[in-house]
Amino acid sequence: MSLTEDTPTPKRPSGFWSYANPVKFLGLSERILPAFWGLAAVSLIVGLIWGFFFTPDDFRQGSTVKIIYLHVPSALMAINAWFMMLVASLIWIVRRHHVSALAAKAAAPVGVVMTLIALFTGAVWGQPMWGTWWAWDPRLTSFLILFLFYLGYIALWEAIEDPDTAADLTSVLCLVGSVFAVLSRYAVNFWNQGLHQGASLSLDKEENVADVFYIPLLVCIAGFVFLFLALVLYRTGTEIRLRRARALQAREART
Amino acid sequence: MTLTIRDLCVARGGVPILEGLSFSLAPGQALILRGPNGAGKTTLLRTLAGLQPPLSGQIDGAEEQIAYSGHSDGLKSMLSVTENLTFWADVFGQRDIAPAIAAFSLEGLKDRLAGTLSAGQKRRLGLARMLVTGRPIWVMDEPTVSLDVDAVAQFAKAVQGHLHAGGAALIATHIDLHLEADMLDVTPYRAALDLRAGASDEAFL
Amino acid sequence: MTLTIRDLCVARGGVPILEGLSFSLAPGQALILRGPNGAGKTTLLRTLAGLQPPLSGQIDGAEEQIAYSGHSDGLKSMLSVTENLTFWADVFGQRDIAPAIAAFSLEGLKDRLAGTLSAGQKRRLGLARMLVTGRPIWVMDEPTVSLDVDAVAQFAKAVQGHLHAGGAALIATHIDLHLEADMLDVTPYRAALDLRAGASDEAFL
Amino acid sequence: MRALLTRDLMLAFRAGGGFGLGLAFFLIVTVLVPFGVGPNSELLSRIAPGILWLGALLACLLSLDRLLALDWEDGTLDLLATSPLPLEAALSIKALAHWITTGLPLVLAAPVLGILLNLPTPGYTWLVLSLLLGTPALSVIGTFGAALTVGVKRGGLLMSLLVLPLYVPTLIFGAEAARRGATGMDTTTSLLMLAGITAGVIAIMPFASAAALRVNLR
Amino acid sequence: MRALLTRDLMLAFRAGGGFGLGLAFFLIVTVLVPFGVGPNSELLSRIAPGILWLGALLACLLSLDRLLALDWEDGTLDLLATSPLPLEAALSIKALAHWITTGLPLVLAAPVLGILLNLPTPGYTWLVLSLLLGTPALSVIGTFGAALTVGVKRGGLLMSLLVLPLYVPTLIFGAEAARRGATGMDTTTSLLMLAGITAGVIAIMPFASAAALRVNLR
Amino acid sequence: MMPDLGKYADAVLSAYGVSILLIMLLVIITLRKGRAARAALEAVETRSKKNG
Ligand code: HEM
Ligand SMILES: Nc1ncnc2c1ncn2[C@@H]1O[C@H](COP(=O)(O)OP(=O)(O)OP(=O)(O)O)[C@@H](O)[C@H]1O
Ligand SMILES: Nc1ncnc2c1ncn2[C@@H]1O[C@H](COP(=O)(O)OP(=O)(O)OP(=O)(O)O)[C@@H](O)[C@H]1O
Ligand SMILES: [Mg+2]
Ligand SMILES: [Mg+2]
Repeated sequence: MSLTEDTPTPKRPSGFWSYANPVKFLGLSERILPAFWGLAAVSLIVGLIWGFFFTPDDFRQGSTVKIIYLHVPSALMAINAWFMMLVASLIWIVRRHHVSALAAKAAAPVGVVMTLIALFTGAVWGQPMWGTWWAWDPRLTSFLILFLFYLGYIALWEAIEDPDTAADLTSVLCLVGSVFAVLSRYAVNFWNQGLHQGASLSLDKEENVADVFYIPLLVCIAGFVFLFLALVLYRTGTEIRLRRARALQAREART
Repeated sequence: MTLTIRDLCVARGGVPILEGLSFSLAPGQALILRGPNGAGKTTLLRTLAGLQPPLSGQIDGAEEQIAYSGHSDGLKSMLSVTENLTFWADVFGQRDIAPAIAAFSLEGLKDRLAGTLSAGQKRRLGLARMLVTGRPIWVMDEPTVSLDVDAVAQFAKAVQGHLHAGGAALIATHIDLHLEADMLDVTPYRAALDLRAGASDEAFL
Repeated sequence: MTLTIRDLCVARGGVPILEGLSFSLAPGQALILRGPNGAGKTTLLRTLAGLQPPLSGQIDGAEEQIAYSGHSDGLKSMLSVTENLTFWADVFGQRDIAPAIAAFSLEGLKDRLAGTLSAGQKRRLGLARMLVTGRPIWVMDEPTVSLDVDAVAQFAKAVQGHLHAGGAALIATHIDLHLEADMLDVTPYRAALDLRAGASDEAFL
Repeated sequence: MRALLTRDLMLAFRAGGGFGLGLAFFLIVTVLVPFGVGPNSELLSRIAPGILWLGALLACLLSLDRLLALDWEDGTLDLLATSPLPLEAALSIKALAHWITTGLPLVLAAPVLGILLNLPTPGYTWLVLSLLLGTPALSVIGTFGAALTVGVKRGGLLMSLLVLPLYVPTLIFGAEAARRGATGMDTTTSLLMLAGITAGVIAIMPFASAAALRVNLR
Repeated sequence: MRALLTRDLMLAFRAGGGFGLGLAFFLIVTVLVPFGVGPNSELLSRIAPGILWLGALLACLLSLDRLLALDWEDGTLDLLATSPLPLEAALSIKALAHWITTGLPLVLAAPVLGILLNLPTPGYTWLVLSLLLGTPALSVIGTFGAALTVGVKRGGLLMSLLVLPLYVPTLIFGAEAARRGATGMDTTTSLLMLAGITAGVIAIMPFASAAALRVNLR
Repeated sequence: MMPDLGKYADAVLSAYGVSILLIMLLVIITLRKGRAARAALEAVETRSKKNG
């Protein structure tokens, strides 16, 4: 990695924002990535094996409860990924840090895959539970809409060539899209009352699932969080390298 | 109102193209921009017109003063010549389009749809648009493309008239317009390769 | 193969524009079309290229012989310079694009997307396309639009080379190309207003 | 401002300007539905309000394509951006022109097409009312989509992809109102929500659209 | 010939080239239908085959827009028409490229979207089969529409208008096959008719398209 | 070893299978793209250093 050698250090902010410098960010991510990959692997393997092999069947749902170890973490991450993109977009709009825009770009495909997993596991779970793969329940429906927002966001990134223009436009889309996603959620609720589970992870003990399911679920959630962080960090690094190669090439082309 | 540019650096596609440009353009003055293909004339003119932000440097006296004409003319092929001109006059708060029609001898084409004009006739209409803006500073990118010799002379006369009336003009062109004007060759201002300040790619270099 | 035009009448939008044109273009010969804006040069060239039928008259020796270049260049902005040229070479059954690249000094721009080129660079690429067609007769409509002085010289050289190799060229232009070529001013051939024969409106007159 | 509105309307009415095409598309979609789902009239009348709303939405969407792209291609937008008119105002006017040439005709045509799909009698008023309240939102949101994708050549399909999810709340409340109206249920809440969305969107979206367009002009 | 096909596919896959957008549109139309007609799953499953066919047809239709218009605008068509490649062949290849980038993905995605609309289980095979037989006809007919309207600026909507009626027979037999399949009835006749239409159209349409294009280039 | 999944075996196994497959795909694609980017950057860097 020869990134650091030929780069002068002009006025750079210190503290948290200093990591908005791509080069410094690459250095940092290079250092902490192995830890994230490791944590993700360990907690995913432990959590999924624990959940799959060593938890009892639910008295009502039978062995299908095991799906919860994939379904809930992926659903959580799907929403949080969009939230992260929103924050990153805001940072780009306000402070114009390239890393932030690229992180948003890097997170979107991860978010889509998480959404897909949530949708798929949900559908597979729905078949035995509700007797149908798909129902137009508000939760499911708003998830589908979220999926569409992801698709549009990614398509817009892909369609625009100039990286800064693309960053600006996708950020605006992300902001507007978030407002409409919330709006859709309310609209959908009004439109159809649902079949889906209520919040079961709340701290309210009455509502909560039994501990036997709860603890491995937490481990799985941690695994998905670390996986998400590792993937996003790594992909952001990839985007930074591509941008740098592009910049160098453009410079070359002008000689 | 004088247009003053100080130490300007402009970029396209995130790459700095021209740097260290400083000049000023006083009322009554015309400035011809020269430079080989790809030198960055278009990029500079678009920046001055406010269509893209400069990388660094200052532009004073441009706000609401500039009428811009680019590679394309902004004509609607389904509107007639008069309708096209009237629209732009209205947008810029002007009324009278007759002088513009006369200046580029469009009288005979007045009621023709813009889409049926030949390349040079279209261009003449595009240039006539500058006259109905009422703006003092004309910024024009290769205005004489497709024009024949007579039309080029007409154009030179229109510019001259604009200058006499206290206007100013900044024109990028490859041909000789036979105008009394200062010349600015942008070639020497080509951005140095290691220039970093402010470029959007800079952070990655 | 000589291109021979006899008593040609061309029309646009149903209106006859030029009539009574006769000329021929032998291998090794270049012919420059002149005429003020709106004279009908574009209409004539498109007719010769087979893009529109003539109203009357004969065109011999044009079939599959003509490479046409019009006001727009047929470039894809999302393909690189090489990819654009390779595509046209393939379509015309040619292989080697290197001479075309060299003739218009596009080496440095080879891998750039065509969309990011400046106006003049795009035009150079459009002209390079003529070299990969392998066709003997070049029919070009204002080829030097947006080109700087060097590029115009390059273009003249390319045409000269083409002529020496037994090709022919028919070029409409408003500027002086410094080519040894015959000149044809189309102004005298302007269709008389009462000309009727063959126009698509004729039946109603 | 007036100049821009009259020009846009004039262009729409000229040959090839696209006035009435949205309408025709609406008609054709409505006509194709029975070919798709079969000619069962009880079934058709049940899905009629929803299909009519969907058809109107799609017709609106398709005509967005020419809202800005034409002006972009011939350089008009560059020139407008350097004119004294604020871009927000210009875009609002363009949205208004779009609504007049597309949305309004759809509203007026909907009852006629309702007959083709056996829309139940009480449904007509509510269908028209909900479309009248909802279509302006479709135009304004669509302008945003057009501003986002104006730099992309033939961005039509991309724009549809971006705009359709944004249309969801409007569609839900609009179609709900029409459906409830057709079955004789209370429509107040859905109509209020619909009006709220339209008002909010008209107030705020032009700023987002102008921001996106400025970026694209850069 | 190969050069044209690879170029078209390459362009489709490049950024902004529009690959996958037809698919996305298909998805979105399918998703919007329940918002329009309501979440009743029994109702949805009855209209599912028809809606899916309609959605595929519309997605196909929308992507036709870029089939020729882009090449027209930048002058490629002028140059292609003066090249050694016969226009008929060029247009057939363009239709093929369109089918590969649009029709085929639609066929593959249809079963997944069937789930969203509760398509009855026996319906899946027949839906896919009928789409596989029918979509090539859609591309070829669409090419004709594109050739007819290529001179019209933003002819997208006009083209839809011209093409939709031409799509009716394909839609009728295709949706009929899918519907009969879903309800367990015999599908042979409709599938045969569909195949007949496709074969006929592939054989004849390119000549009509080339003729139309020649007129437009004039 | 294998837990008895009863009549829901299909559902549970396919959920696990597809999810793990999707995650693997995502990780693999991410890593491959990352490698390619690294290589491309390295190539450009060495070239630009050579040319000064
Ligand atoms: C395609 C179908 C489905 C989708 C898209 C889906 C989506 C979601 C979403 C978005 C969440 C919320 C995560 C959060 O915000 O915390 C969630 C949680 C959950 N889902 Fe599903 N779901 C589906 C089907 C099912 C089925 C069939 C079941 C079981 C019968 C189920 C059981 C649960 C449970 C137990 C939770 C945890 C609730 C909580 O802690 O908030 N889901 N699902
Ligand atoms: N539909 C139409 N109806 C009437 N006249 C038309 C129509 N279309 C074009 N013309 C006229 O035909 C003439 C020939 O146009 P053409 O484009 O051939 O001119 P040209 O010699 O190429 O001019 P330029 O040098 O400006 O490119 C022009 O005067 C034009 O105004
Ligand atoms: N996205 C991009 N990446 C790198 N370079 C670019 C990009 N876009 C444009 N350029 C380059 O920027 C330079 C300036 O272009 P510009 O259009 O300003 O030139 P110009 O002086 O107007 O030339 P012409 O006389 O040919 O019109 C050109 O060399 C062009 O190749
Ligand atoms: Mg230029
Ligand atoms: Mg011409």
